[in-house]
Amino acid sequence: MAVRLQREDFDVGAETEALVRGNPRIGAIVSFVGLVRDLHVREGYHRDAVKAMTLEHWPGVTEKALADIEAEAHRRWLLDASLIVHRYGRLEPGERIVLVLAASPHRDAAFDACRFLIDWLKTKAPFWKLEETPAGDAWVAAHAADDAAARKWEKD
Amino acid sequence: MAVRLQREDFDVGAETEALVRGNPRIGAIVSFVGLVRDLHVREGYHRDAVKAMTLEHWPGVTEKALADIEAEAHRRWLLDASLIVHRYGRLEPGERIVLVLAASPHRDAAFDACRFLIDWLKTKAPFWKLEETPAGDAWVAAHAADDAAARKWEKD
Amino acid sequence: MKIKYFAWMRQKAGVAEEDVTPPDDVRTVQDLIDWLARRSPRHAEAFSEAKVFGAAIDQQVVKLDAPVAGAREVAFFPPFTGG
Amino acid sequence: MKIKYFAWMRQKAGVAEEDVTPPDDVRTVQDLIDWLARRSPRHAEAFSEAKVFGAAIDQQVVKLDAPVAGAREVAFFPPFTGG
Repeated sequence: MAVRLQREDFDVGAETEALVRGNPRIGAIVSFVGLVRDLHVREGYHRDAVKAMTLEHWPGVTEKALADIEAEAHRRWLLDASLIVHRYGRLEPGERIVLVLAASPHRDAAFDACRFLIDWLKTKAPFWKLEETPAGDAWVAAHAADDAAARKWEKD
Repeated sequence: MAVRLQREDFDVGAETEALVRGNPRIGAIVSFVGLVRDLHVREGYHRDAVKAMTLEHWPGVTEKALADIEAEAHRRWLLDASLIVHRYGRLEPGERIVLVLAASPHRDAAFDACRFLIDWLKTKAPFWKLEETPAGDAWVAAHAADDAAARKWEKD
Repeated sequence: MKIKYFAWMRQKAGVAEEDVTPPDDVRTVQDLIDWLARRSPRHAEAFSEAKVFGAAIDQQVVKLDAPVAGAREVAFFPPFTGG
Repeated sequence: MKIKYFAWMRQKAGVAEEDVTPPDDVRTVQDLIDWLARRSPRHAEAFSEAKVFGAAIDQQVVKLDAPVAGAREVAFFPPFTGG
């Protein structure tokens, strides 16, 4: 159970290996890797080529938000291990942005927890994306789809 | 889009990297890794320590079944890339058994396709597991939960 | 006609594959099972847990009432447990 | 009281953080917004898209009718877009 906020890239294989080492109870690991795309579809039709993106965060507060989200996943599912690594700073298309790992004895918990973690992270952790496009810099707007994805995990 | 059946281990990081290299459309990669557990809970209460497991397959037919399952995922979701690697032979607790990767512009398709692939693989590809336990060798029985998981993807 | 057995069916039958020539009154997979089960006590044991195995004709999974006419290969196997 | 601005609110306001001493009649976050918006044209612009930003008092997200009494830090930011 760990969260890391860093400028540097991460190693998906090494992180996956480290997560489960020494725990033979684990039968399933689900991972999500988010990457910078070279195209941003705005409002469903307008397409911008993306040269790079800069991720801004709120030092201290973002880490705490990630840790809270991870703790909530452990309250909801029986996880043996989890990891969130999120980068900040300037990233180019094809670069990795975020890694979410969830490990459990069985795959259902690992899948649900991994998806919950990325859904909540997108709407509940303070990050902001500035994209460099041919038309100039543009702040990425929040997606209604992300809000909907996060809401499906709200408890009644 | 590829399936591989092999005795050797696989490298999660390298496979993930190779899958998306040169495709900056991809924004999301979801992976599932299945591992040999040191404990097998049978019928909900009886627990066997597992020393090792041997995976039997049907040469030629298993590969084709995996390729069919992967093709079905591509019919259902807009995926940019996918990979199934499944091992056979004798494996010990902690060893990797299977890797499923699904990549797409957005995370919903990648999550759904990855979960579909592992759910269908478990019930529709010819593999059989023989476990070595303190009480002797025992063939793993099919799980009702796996059948239910596979059925939820059946189309009406 | 080639018969293949997998996993515990192979272990119980004591053979991975065998060539057989069933008589003309063996019309369906179920007829073939009944006929094969009479070949030896081990065969009988392999087919005794009647509901927990499947069959394939020429590598296509079929139901037990499927006709076997023209089949080159019939395979018998327990439910799949991969992944 | 320290005020922080993030992302486009920081760019529009032209400042990342500033120390202010609002008068006593600034009771809620909304009062504070109205008061800050009068500091400069850039501040007015930062707060002009009234519905698409959030606020936090001492690092806890709050609604705009939350009281600011006792707050050491109030932050303003657009919706989060991480991941």
